[in-house]
Amino acid sequence: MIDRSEEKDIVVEHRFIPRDQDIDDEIAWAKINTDVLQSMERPRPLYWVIFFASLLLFSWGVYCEIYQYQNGLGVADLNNPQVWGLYIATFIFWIGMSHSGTLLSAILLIMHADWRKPIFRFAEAMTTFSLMTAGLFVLVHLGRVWQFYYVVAYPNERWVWPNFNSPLVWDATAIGTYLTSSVVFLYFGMIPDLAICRDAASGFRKKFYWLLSLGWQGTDRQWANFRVAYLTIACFLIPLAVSVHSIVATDFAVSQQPGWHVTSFPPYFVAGALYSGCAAIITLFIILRYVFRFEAYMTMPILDKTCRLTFAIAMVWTYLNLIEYASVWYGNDMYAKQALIYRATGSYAPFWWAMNILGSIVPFALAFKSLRANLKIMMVVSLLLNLGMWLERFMIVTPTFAHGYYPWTWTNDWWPSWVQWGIVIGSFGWFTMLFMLFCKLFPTVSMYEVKEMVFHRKSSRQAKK
Amino acid sequence: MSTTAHTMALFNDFDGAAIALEELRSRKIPGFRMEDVTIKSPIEHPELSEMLGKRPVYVQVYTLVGAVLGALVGFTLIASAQANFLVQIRGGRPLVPIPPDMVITYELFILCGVLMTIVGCFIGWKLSGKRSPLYNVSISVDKIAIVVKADRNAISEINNIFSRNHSLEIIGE
Amino acid sequence: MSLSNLLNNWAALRETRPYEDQYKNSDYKWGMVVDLDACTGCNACTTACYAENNLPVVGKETFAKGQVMHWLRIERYWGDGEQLPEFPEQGAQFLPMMCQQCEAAPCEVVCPVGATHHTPDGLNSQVYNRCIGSRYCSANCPYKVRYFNWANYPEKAWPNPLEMQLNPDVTVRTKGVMEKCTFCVQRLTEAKNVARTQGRKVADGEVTTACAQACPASAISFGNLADPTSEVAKIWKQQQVKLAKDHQDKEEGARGYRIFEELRTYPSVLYLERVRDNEV
Amino acid sequence: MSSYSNISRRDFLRVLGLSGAAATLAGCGKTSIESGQETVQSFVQPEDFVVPGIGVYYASTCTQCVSRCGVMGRVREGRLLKLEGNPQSVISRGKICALGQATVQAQYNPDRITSPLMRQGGALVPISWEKANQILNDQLGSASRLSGKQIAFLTGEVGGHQSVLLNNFLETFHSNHHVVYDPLSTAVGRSASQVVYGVDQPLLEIDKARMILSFGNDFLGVGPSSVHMAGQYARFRKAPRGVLVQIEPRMTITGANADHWYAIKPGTEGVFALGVAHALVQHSAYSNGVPAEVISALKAYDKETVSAITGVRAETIPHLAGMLWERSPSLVLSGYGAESHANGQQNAASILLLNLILGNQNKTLTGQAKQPFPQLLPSQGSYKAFANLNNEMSAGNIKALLLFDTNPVFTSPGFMPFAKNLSAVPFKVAFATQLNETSNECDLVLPLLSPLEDFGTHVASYQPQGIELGIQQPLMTQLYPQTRSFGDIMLDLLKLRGVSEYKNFPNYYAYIQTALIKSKPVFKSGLNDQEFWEDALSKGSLRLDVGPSTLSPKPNAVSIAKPKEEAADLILPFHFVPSVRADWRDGTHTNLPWLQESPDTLTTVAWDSWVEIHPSTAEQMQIVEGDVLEIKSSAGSIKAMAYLFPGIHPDTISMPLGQGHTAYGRYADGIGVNPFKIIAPVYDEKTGELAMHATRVSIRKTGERGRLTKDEGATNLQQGRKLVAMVSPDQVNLSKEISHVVK
Repeated sequence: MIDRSEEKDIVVEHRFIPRDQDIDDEIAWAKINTDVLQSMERPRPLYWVIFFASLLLFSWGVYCEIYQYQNGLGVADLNNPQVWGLYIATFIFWIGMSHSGTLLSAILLIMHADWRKPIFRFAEAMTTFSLMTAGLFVLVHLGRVWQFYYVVAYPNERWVWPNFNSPLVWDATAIGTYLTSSVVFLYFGMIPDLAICRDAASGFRKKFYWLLSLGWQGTDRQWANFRVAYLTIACFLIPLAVSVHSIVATDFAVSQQPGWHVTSFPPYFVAGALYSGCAAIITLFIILRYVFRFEAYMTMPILDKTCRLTFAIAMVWTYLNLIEYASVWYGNDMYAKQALIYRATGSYAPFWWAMNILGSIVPFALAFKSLRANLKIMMVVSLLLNLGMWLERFMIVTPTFAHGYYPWTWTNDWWPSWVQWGIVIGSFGWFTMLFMLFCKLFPTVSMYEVKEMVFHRKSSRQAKK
Repeated sequence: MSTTAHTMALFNDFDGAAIALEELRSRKIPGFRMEDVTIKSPIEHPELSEMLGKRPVYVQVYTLVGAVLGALVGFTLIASAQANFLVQIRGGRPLVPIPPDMVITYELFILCGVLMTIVGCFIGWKLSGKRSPLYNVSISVDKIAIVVKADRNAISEINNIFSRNHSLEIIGE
Repeated sequence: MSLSNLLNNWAALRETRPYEDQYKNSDYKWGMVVDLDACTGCNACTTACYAENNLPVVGKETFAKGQVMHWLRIERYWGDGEQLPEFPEQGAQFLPMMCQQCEAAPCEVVCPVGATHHTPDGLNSQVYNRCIGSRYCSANCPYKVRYFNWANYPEKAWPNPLEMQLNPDVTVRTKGVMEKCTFCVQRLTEAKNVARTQGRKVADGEVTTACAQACPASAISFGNLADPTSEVAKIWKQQQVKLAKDHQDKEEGARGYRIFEELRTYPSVLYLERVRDNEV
Repeated sequence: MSSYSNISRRDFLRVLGLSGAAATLAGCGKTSIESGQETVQSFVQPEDFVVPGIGVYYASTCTQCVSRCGVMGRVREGRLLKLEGNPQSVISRGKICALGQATVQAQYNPDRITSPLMRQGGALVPISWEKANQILNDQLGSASRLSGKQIAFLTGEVGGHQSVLLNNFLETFHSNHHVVYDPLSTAVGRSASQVVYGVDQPLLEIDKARMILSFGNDFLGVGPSSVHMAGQYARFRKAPRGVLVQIEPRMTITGANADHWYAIKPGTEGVFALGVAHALVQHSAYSNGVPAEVISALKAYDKETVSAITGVRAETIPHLAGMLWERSPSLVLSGYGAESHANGQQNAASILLLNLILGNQNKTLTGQAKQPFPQLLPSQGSYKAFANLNNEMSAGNIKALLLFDTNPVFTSPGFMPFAKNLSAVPFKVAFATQLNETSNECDLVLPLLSPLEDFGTHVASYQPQGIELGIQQPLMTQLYPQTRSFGDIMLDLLKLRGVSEYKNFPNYYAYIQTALIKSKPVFKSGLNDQEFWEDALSKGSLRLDVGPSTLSPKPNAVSIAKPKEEAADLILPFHFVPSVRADWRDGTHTNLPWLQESPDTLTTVAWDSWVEIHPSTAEQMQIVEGDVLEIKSSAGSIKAMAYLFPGIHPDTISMPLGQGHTAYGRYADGIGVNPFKIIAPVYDEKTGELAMHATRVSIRKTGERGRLTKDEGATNLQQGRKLVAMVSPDQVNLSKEISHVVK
């Protein structure tokens, strides 16, 4: 859909940048604007391939959901005791995915690690959209989805309220809060850039950006308030993110099921969340870098840092994972122990071993500089890591149900139906679709922050001289 | 017609703007007050804004109020809702259980905190207030602007100062 | 006014259950005794349950998927260990398993909408209209005795004129809600109403569940634990099992026990151990 | 029993089916049809005593099996909702089995026939009753020339006034050709107990026994009165607790409840019994009273020989003998399993001999009360009579065949060409509530009321306590106007035959009402006729409290042959033991959804047929659950999925009877396979009955594998949980316990 003539006037200049340098600080502010704005105008053809592919997957998911809605959850081949299947597993997966954005953005912001600046915007977008996807699964898994609003504490004449004891209600609150806050955070941090878009755009898009940029003129008062507010929200987001996934963890840790009733679940979940999130960031980093020609901003040194961060988190997760096994093993609770042994040796053992290998062994690839420098390898590795993380969630849900307290309902050969797979695949389509739309509509690289980055680095370099 | 007028000068970099500001402050021009100076810049530059004197930010206050209220109101609402729900024992737990309510209270604490922060910031921006017409798209690219509000008769002198400090462009009303 | 209510009844709102003599002053606390020594595994109780509670017949395919709806199932075990004996020389071990109506029910805590909760007469009730089908209760039930409507069963289960058999006192459940054994609550309610109109309490043996009524070996007995003179109350007492205890200190010779007592669910169903002569 | 010789048709009392104690009656009572029909509600104008929203209970009698339990139906707004046991019946004692409860689904079955059907061009088409009656008149009316053996009535074990009318109808053709076919007939057992005790079916006082030694007797499952016996069993288990030992090749429900269960080679039960007898008569306490020749004959049955033949450990024999010694009175039972072999009667007799040696007669084993209504007793089925009929048919001697309450095309063994012979019969009438494999082949199908819409009288062949004459009354108005009572149709047929005595009876209801009121003196009732009748209706039964009669056994009637080991069969290495599910029986009830959906309690399989095979055998043959096996006998072969079942002798495989229907409605068709079709032609030497458990088969893995529809999960063990705890009697104090068993 893009013809060659247009291709020509996009030039990605290749000049020498010291390897240790996150970004070329000689880059002109004007160029930053043009590069980023152009990315919204004309991405590479691959963009459209990805977009329509994801649209296709999404529509397949929608079909499956409609089918399930009509015929009841039976078509998902769920049963007693396999009541949740892939839905809840994938729900946790997406919730986990959503944590990295906050991590990169908020924590690194507070730590003044400015290499975050070129990449935090899409990370935050990822947070928002994966949360939306996770929300879908809450609905999809309901038997009477048309009655979902019963979970909301809305005033009603009969004084009927949700059951605030239920972790699911905690979930609803936490996810609601997290979604709101991260949307606010994403949008708020984007206002100065929206002003840039406004100034550059014309026609109805100008109106659109004019509305969103809330009359931003970059005055000193605006900047001052902006800085404080942004920092404050960041401070809120960190504990919030932690709370969200520990609450999701309580869905399981609070229940009676052997294999779920584990004290170390909340930290374990949080670590897993950050882990899968970072892996996803690497994936998207590589994709965006190519699709939007961001070689000058999403540079290898930044990728390198991200990978190192991921490796660190992977090790934390591995540790907590082992701790969980150990505590179950030495806890000497017969039921939990049986469940653990079943996971390692039972009919789902292959997935269990795959999960451990992908989650704890494969990340060592991130420990080698040479490998970190290779985009293709990093792409594969990051995808593998996320596969591992998805398997982790699968292991948490399915084998536990298969081997609970009650032997009569033990099941060895349970397997989800095509409907479940369809909806899971559809969710990936939905996520990618939203994300790609976002990239087209909004600046994926934060222009003003990159300007700051360049500015400060340059001045500090001159100061050194 | 009003006695005051606005003028805006564009500068290439912060240093130029800084010198100009310095001169504005040193030269005691009648009908001109430093408080009326506004800087418009593509990125934030704290040092520069300091030259304009203290301009306090009240966002944190809103945050504090929001967070505290969120927590208190949150807990009260939940607890009284539970107390009012047709008395239903669940799993032998108390009708008003503390730990679960704490979880939700915590979330509301954060939610209201965040929202009030935004509100505070918007108020700080005097949102929906009139924006000054003196603006140039190049500000969002790489130029720094100094906007001054002063008596009409002071304007010409101020403009001189700007031009002397080789500002790229001076825009009046 | 909510706030005042909260403050005035704080103590009551903080009460934790179960506790000793919890039902001392209440009229009813329904309980059950299943004598596994008498149970012959004849399926009469399960069929009675189907007839009384409008349980749908799901058919072969759905049954194969594990989506069968028997509120009361007869389990058959060949041994208590992890090894199958060459011959089951002491016969099979049958276990009629239905909702245990736990006093501290794991299912009640986790339901997001409060569709399942505890009634004053000690039943674990399920409000179909309120249920949104999150199935968390089933996930958290150690006995796995909650059954979910995986499809719109009524559509196929009762082709005309079979639907004429449906018990008008019991709802026919729709797609997407959770259901389970109710101790035949419709019978209990009717009996209580009759008794109330006559200004008395329900007498022992006046009302019983469908399974208990059918059981040819009278292995199941049902009654009011709050009434110390009732048969079940006597059996519980004689078997030295206390409702509010998670560990029973009983002397030699009593064979009453509750399943998964250590999980502190405090079930209302008392099982009597199966007696088998080893010296044979 | 079906013979009905030298009846003088002018004997009015006989017409009413009253004889014996009731034979000396006179006078005539007025009949009030209305009064009887008040027990039926209509939707339109509920009777005064019908309170909408309140369930009303009416007593009746269950007709699902031969037990004839008293039941109550819960009726609301004219709809029958549920059946419960009738506490006023000593047979059911207020209890009811799964099969009984499922009668409701026979009543509301969507596959019931709602009008007469006639064969036209191969297919059955609905016709009016006028047409049907005309056909009947043409074929069986007074003009009909049929006589004697040319007409035959093939039924199940019908009893009460139905059989009276039926036989009186045949009588009008000078025929007594009423053939009763019960594929699971207990004829062998009856004959054996005739030999030993001189009675068909002695009374079992299970609760009085301190030890029961049962050779494949499934009294908790398909016993003569299983609901009653389950109650007795419960009392038997209370202090002083009795011990149940079950010896059988394939575990029955009863075996599953035994204190000890022994797997034995099929057909060698008698040998084992004689082994025990041999061990017992060593002691003088038991030897006296036993004829010398018996004792000498027993000598051959030393425990080693017996163990070699039966495959049960030798030391078991003295051990059991010792226990029987200690725990007196005991009760030794022979069961269907032991009796269904070439040496069936021999087996049964040898087993019953143990009772004589142990002196159990008139303690735990007594005779039934004297029966004042012998004519109302259900006529007992026998395979031999059925086989003779089949021969007559193939010889073309049968011109008209009437079928009621039986499905021979489905239940006849595969080697017997019954279906073919049936199609050759010129006129075939089926009385049925629902089409089945047999009625499908008939020329005329007459739609019957369901048992819950009909009147009837029943005298169970097994009377656990005194005499109970069960009264069956409609529990609701008939669903389909075109359906009719079997009794009514028989009356019409008798009128067609121009039998004058029946003119006074407008319908079957009036007939049995008169008959029962006439029998009033037998029950020594002080009520007037009307009260007596309504009292009977409301109670659901007429009771006569007479004690059991004493048994006078004849020990020397038992002939004891030399023990011989049967040769191994290399081509057909396995014994084939078809199992009978208490709620399916011979397959008459597999059309009821509840019974299909309720898993078999021993295997937990539902909606299917399966092959039970011992895990060790399966291991040798590398068979796993779900493997489709081909079971091949000399008579045919069938395919079904394997289920590894520890409760079976390793040389034996078993399949449930009742599945494999092809024309029995939506719930039965296409489910499983029909093992009747591979039963080999082996007969009991003494009685000539078909030996159902004597078939030898081979197994072949077809290579296909499926997934059994079953309730149990990945394990059938408790995995260390305390679910069903087992204790030995010395660990518990039963005497202190509060027992709540209904007495």
